[in-house]
Amino acid sequence: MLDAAPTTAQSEEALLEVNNIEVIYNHVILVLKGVSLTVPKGGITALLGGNGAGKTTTLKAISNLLHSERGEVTKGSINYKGETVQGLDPAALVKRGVIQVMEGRHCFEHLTVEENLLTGAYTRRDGKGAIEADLEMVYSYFPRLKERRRSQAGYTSGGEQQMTAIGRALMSRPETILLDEPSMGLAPQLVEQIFEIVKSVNENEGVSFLLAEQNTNVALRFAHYGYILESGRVVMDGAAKDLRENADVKEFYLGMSDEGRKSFRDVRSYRRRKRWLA
Amino acid sequence: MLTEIFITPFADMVAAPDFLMQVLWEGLVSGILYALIALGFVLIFRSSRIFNFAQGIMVVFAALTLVGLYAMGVPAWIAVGLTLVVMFILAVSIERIVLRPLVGQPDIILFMATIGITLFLIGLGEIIFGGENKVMITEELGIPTGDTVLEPWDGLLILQHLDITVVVVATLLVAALLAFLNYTQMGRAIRALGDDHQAALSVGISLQTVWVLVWFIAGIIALVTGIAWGARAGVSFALEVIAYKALPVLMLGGLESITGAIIGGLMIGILEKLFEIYWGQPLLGGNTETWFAFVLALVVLLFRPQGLFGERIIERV
Amino acid sequence: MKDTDGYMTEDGRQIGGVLMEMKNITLRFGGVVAIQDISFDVREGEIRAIIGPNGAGKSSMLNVISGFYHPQEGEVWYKGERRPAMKPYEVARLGVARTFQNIALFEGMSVLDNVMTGRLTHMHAGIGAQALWWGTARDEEIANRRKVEEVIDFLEIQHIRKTPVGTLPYGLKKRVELARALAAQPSILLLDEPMAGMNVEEKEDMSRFILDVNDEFGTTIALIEHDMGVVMDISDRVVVMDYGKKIGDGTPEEVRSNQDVIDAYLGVAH
Amino acid sequence: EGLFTPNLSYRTGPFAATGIPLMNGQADYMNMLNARDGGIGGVMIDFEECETGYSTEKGVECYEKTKGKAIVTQPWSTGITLQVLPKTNVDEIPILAPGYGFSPMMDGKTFQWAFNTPAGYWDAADMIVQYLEGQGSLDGKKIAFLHLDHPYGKEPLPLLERMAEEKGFELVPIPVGLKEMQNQSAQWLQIRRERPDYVVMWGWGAMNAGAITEAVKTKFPMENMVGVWWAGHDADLKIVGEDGKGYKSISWSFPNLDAPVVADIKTHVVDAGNSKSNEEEMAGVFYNRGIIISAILAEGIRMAQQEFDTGEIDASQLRWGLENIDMTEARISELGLDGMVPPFKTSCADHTGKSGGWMLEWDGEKFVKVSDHLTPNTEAYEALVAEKAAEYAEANAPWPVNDACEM
Amino acid sequence: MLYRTAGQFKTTYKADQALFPVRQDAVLLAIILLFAWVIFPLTASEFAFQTLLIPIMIYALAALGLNILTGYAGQLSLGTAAFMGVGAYACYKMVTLMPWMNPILAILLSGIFSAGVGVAFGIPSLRIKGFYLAIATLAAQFFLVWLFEKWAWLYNYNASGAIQVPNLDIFGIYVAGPQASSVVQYFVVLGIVTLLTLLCINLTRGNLGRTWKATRDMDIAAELIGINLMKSKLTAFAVSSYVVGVAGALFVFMWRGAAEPNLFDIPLSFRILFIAIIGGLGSILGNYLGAILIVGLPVVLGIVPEALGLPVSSAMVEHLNIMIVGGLIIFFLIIEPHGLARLWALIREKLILWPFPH
Ligand SMILES: Nc1ncnc2c1ncn2[C@@H]1O[C@H](COP(=O)(O)OP(=O)(O)OP(=O)(O)O)[C@@H](O)[C@H]1O
Ligand SMILES: Nc1ncnc2c1ncn2[C@@H]1O[C@H](COP(=O)(O)OP(=O)(O)OP(=O)(O)O)[C@@H](O)[C@H]1O
Ligand SMILES: [Mg+2]
Ligand SMILES: [Mg+2]
Repeated sequence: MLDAAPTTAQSEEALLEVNNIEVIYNHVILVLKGVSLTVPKGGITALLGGNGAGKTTTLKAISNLLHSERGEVTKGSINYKGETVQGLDPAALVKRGVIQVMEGRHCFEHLTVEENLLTGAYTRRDGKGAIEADLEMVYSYFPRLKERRRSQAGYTSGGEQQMTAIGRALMSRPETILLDEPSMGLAPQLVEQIFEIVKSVNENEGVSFLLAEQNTNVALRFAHYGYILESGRVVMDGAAKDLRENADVKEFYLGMSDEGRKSFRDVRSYRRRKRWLA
Repeated sequence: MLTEIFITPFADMVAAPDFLMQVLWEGLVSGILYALIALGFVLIFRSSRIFNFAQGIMVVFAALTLVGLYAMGVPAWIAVGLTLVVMFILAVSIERIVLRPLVGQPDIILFMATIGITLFLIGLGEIIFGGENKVMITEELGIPTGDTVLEPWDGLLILQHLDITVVVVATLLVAALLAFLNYTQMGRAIRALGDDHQAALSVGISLQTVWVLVWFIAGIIALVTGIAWGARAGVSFALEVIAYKALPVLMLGGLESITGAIIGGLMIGILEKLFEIYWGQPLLGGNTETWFAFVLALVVLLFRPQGLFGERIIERV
Repeated sequence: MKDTDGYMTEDGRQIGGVLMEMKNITLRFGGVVAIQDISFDVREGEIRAIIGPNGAGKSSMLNVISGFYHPQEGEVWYKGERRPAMKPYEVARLGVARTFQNIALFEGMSVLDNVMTGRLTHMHAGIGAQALWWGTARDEEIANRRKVEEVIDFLEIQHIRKTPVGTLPYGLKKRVELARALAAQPSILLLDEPMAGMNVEEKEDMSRFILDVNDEFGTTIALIEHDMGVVMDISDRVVVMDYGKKIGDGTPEEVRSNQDVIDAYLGVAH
Repeated sequence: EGLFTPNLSYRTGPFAATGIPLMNGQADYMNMLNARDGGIGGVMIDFEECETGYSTEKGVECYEKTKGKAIVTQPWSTGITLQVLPKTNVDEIPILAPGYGFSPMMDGKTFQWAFNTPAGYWDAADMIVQYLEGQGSLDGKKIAFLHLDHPYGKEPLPLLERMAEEKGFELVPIPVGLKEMQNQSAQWLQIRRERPDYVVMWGWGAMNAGAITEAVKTKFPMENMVGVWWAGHDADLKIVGEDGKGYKSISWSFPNLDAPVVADIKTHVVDAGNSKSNEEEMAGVFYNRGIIISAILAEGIRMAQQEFDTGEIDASQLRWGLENIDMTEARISELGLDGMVPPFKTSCADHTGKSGGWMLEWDGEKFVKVSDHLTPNTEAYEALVAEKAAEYAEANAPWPVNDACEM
Repeated sequence: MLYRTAGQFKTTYKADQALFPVRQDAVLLAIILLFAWVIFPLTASEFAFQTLLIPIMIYALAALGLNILTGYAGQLSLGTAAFMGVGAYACYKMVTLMPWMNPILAILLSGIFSAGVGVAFGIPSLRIKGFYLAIATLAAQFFLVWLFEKWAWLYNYNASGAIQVPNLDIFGIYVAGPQASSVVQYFVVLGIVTLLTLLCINLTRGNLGRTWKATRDMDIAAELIGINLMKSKLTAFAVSSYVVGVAGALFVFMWRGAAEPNLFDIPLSFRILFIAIIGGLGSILGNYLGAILIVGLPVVLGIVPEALGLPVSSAMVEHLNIMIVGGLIIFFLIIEPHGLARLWALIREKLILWPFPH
């Protein structure tokens, strides 16, 4: 494994700790086989890996959303600020400052964009004024949402829905956001834009992020630290810039060989083995 | 034949306007009562996409509890309070025992579960309260009885005070519900939950709290409905069949619309009564009320598959 | 490029004449104009990409092609004839197959059954024969099963043949969807973001399949994709849409250097 | 061991309200006999209930379940009666359906195994019309026939139609669907529009309370409303109380709280804590009718025991017993049933017994007798009975009839 | 070891498509058929025929019909009982108008009438979906029951408004009506039910079955890959109503002996829906398991207190019965929302692996 050298923006303090968890769906399907990771305060931590590696499952295990999918954590522990948060209901976790933005956007279709944002403030008890102010803050990050505030979310485009979902999470004034595949299905420009916003929210508001991504390229550009997940196990972790330089990561996750980027036309063999699994 | 269908009924209406007024009024009142049952459905459907078949039996159960408590010597208004407590316990138990383990299952499974609840409550209710027809404690609750007789066009129009009360109460209830759903944080949460409960969970909306609340409100509506129906026809399990009438109301109005429930209720109440009196009885041997509402709703759905006020089905690939 | 008999690609494939042509298509939803007066063509044997920002109307265009949306204005020409207004299933029977942006598999069925549904348009046994499992029904079932197995082999999903698709991971689902479309032996294959949500390795696999389909069966392909790497590498010609309008059309190189496209979509030159 | 006389009761469902007092009366009487006399002829009665909820399907199930040992079946709904009628003919078990069932059952020759003792629906219809005629000629009058839309409600229609023709009144049948029982506003609007002189009601279960409350609401003159005996339940009228004054119901039974049998039930059953009834219910018409029904069955058993000289009679012996009941005034008072039922006598040809009945009226608190003993004019519809019975036998061919029985 | 599949390789697609690819399943089926055709008829009592064997099969058949529509084609219907009614009344009219007709033929033909009515009421399903459609099927439910009540021609103008099954014979053996013996009726029911089940199995595993399932799982996608939704839904309505209609005719002619209109009212529809759902939507076997549970349970519950000598009144038994059925429905939905058939499949899977873990 590579050295986990902390980068500048991170402090030492671990906000969220996942220790060796195992997740089983439907009492039979073992999906996570011992995953451990740490999200430091004020950092952007990326969780990378292929399809079905278990990224979403890890995030849901943290936010306790597994239950409604007939999944459960059978081993290991999850601590937030030193306290165990396993078995809390998702609402309690939101109150403690951890909120998840789910994969595939999941907006409330029949609510307007603004109503969607307001539901994010559901657990807050600090008064209308503060909520209004945060609404304005979200609009300042996502000016496009302000234009579409009265439209039903079901009819907005994919990018707008993604912005709504992130904005909604911000409305809860979180300390930590678990962000699942923000780039999926978005145009390159928008991906860039969304990551920029993540970065500035991280810097300006001090929100920590745990980011599950397929798009390794962008993720590693914006994250401070990364974990790579393969079929339910962490196979590699390290500072983002180290991972970017790692040969295996380059080949399998960034699509680059020694001669630079390969063309998709030239890939001839599909069945390759990853070196670390051999 | 054609004249009997297209001319005679209208001629009859014009010939006896007071009778027509009476028919319309009766239709209006039953429509409101249907709408009250439908309201309970709508609320639960909105918050969970559960098609709560048990709403009908909840009406009976609430009314029986009220009357049963009174019969045990509890003063009327305290009995109302205690009935509300019972409805709350019912809501909590349903959430805890039935809904929570079934969260995330397909709609039809939850629908089935509510039929299970219905059977359970029928059995339980009969064991506790027995099957006899009981008298609603109308006067004890201070609900006006008696009637006002008007004589428009030298005819006769009888307005039951009870019915007037029902109309007023139902209107207030609907207004309150609309305000609650559209302008409060909790109302928004209820609507959000209906759209996507995973996402609702993720923003910290507690399914348990909202569901208990919603089923409890549905229980309150059931009690109001039970008092209203009970005062008209006595309280017994036979009331349960009336709950079927709420279904076409829902279809016509749209499953998730409060406005739809009330307007659908009124339309169905009035139209089915008009049809029965002026067409059904003279031409079809009567009793068309069993199906007219369903067929009417079906025809409307052919043109608007989500009902008059239902949410448009967002179909995209 | 504008000749009627096709052209030769860089890697030496011969592209044929026009297979499908969209003429001045306009599509509105209430006040929203999803597609505004767009025309383009797809040639036989070609891999044609459609790109553009989110909400540009790309999926809507695919839906117009497959008959799910009916444009208010414009014509669709297919195999040299103007296509009359049709139901989507009739379009499918003309040899148009597709995959979907949000996977649309039949979750309650096995992989094999899902792919077999792709053969529906090739099966004709009557209900009586099917009920008795006799004669044509039985022969047909076996003949089509053979075809389906070829596709399954080709896409390397033999091992999950009998698995219910609901439990498959995302990447495999995408492949099963492709298998279902291929089983129909379409003359044109429409792919809506086939590589969304995949990592590089999986994208490489998928690219390979697309190129092989095109190569081995000569299937014409129209695809929507946000990954510029993929688009630039595997497509022959690219249409660029932006909020319902067409802002570019040409070879990847032409599109890449088009300033409008850079402004509206790419952000930076790739 | 004992005499197994199961009862297909219904204490649940929409008809429970009217069923319960009847079932209680029946059960209490049999319990009284067991306690007081040690059963009948020294053999204990096994009076088991099988719950049907008035559902025909459940009824058939109960019949099948009990028919092995039972010496009689008491189906307790017209629907169930119709269903088991052909089966009993094969299984050879008598049906006892006092005051209900299929009207042509009175023809004992065709329906060897079925008894609607002591009076059938057509008797009821005939007596009601007789009574109304007593109030003035029916010629040119209009009678609304408000009935349950169910085999039970339709039973008297053929006879009423015939009488309408003969007597010159107009009959307006108004059906009430099972689902409208509690919501009869359309029916009562129709009544208001038709302005009938009388409303004859053939209601049951929740329909009765619904009709009576609607009648009060629409201000229909109560004294012009007459119900069949199943539409004369005290609890239904208590809902409207004073407002129901004048409502009438024909009946072949009447509560006599001073009758010795009532005292015996009190000592042997109620005081022993074996009754499910309560004081209010026990004063009502239905509870007391339950007593009579059991008394009729007991009498049939007694007749059979005497004839065949055995305590443990079987089903076909009981049939003989039921065909040879002779309830004279003397016998009635011997049984302690004074004033509770008119005298009647069955025979192999006459399975009804022509008890006739009394017209009862609600005085605001209870039912009182307002007529002398009325007797049905059976000759008038004997032909109709024969016709319908023959029709039934033909439709169910082969249908064995009792040739030994002379009319 | 019981379910050892190792060594059973399929070398042709034909063999792979055989009805029972696993040999043990075929053996199990043979045992069941042996019981159904030989052992039960020899040993069952009259009570067992009338309250268990015959109704279980008829209910299972009705549930099978509903399952085709709801479980396979995804169209929720709450009007099953009314279509049973159509079958029953059609059969009644046929045998009374044409008394020479073979009663078994009449029963099989009566399904055609309900199929026709089913298609007519299925037409709205092209536009109406989900619960809206479910409520729309109630229109059929209530309208048809009303019609059975009002259209006197249907019940040959009987005063009571009920239909009564006449004595019907084939070659001198009574198969319907009061004179028919239970064993004969049992064999008729068994024969028809076996036949229709076999046909339905074939339909659901073939092309039509896939069309239905595709329509159920995602109708938009189904249409886009070339499925004519109208045809798919209407054939489902037709086949389903046919089976349900035959079940209705059997219900009245082979079991009940008589019927009044409200027999076909909504409680019966729900009963059949329970069977289909508790048994397992989209499963053929499930209908039988569901019917055994829903029909058998009340019978057992009715016997238990008596057998134990508990002093429970019959009304109390009935109340408890309703409560328990309601509770069990919820219980089964919670432990296995996909029904008893899935539960059996899980057990079977475990048996295949047994005695090895995983
Ligand atoms: N509800 C569920 N029931 C059963 N299996 C599931 C369920 N959800 C996910 N899985 C399985 O768990 C594995 C991990 O899934 P997960 O969604 O966590 O992967 P992921 O890394 O997020 O992949 P992707 O990039 O495709 O989103 C997959 O094989 C998937 O099939
Ligand atoms: N059925 C519909 N009803 C109303 N509006 C629609 C409908 N389908 C699409 N739209 C609107 O049309 C526009 C184009 O949508 P479309 O799905 O074609 O975009 P796209 O280019 O595929 O975007 P993406 O890359 O996010 O998939 C959007 O504004 C969308 O909201
Ligand atoms: Mg994921
Ligand atoms: Mg798209």
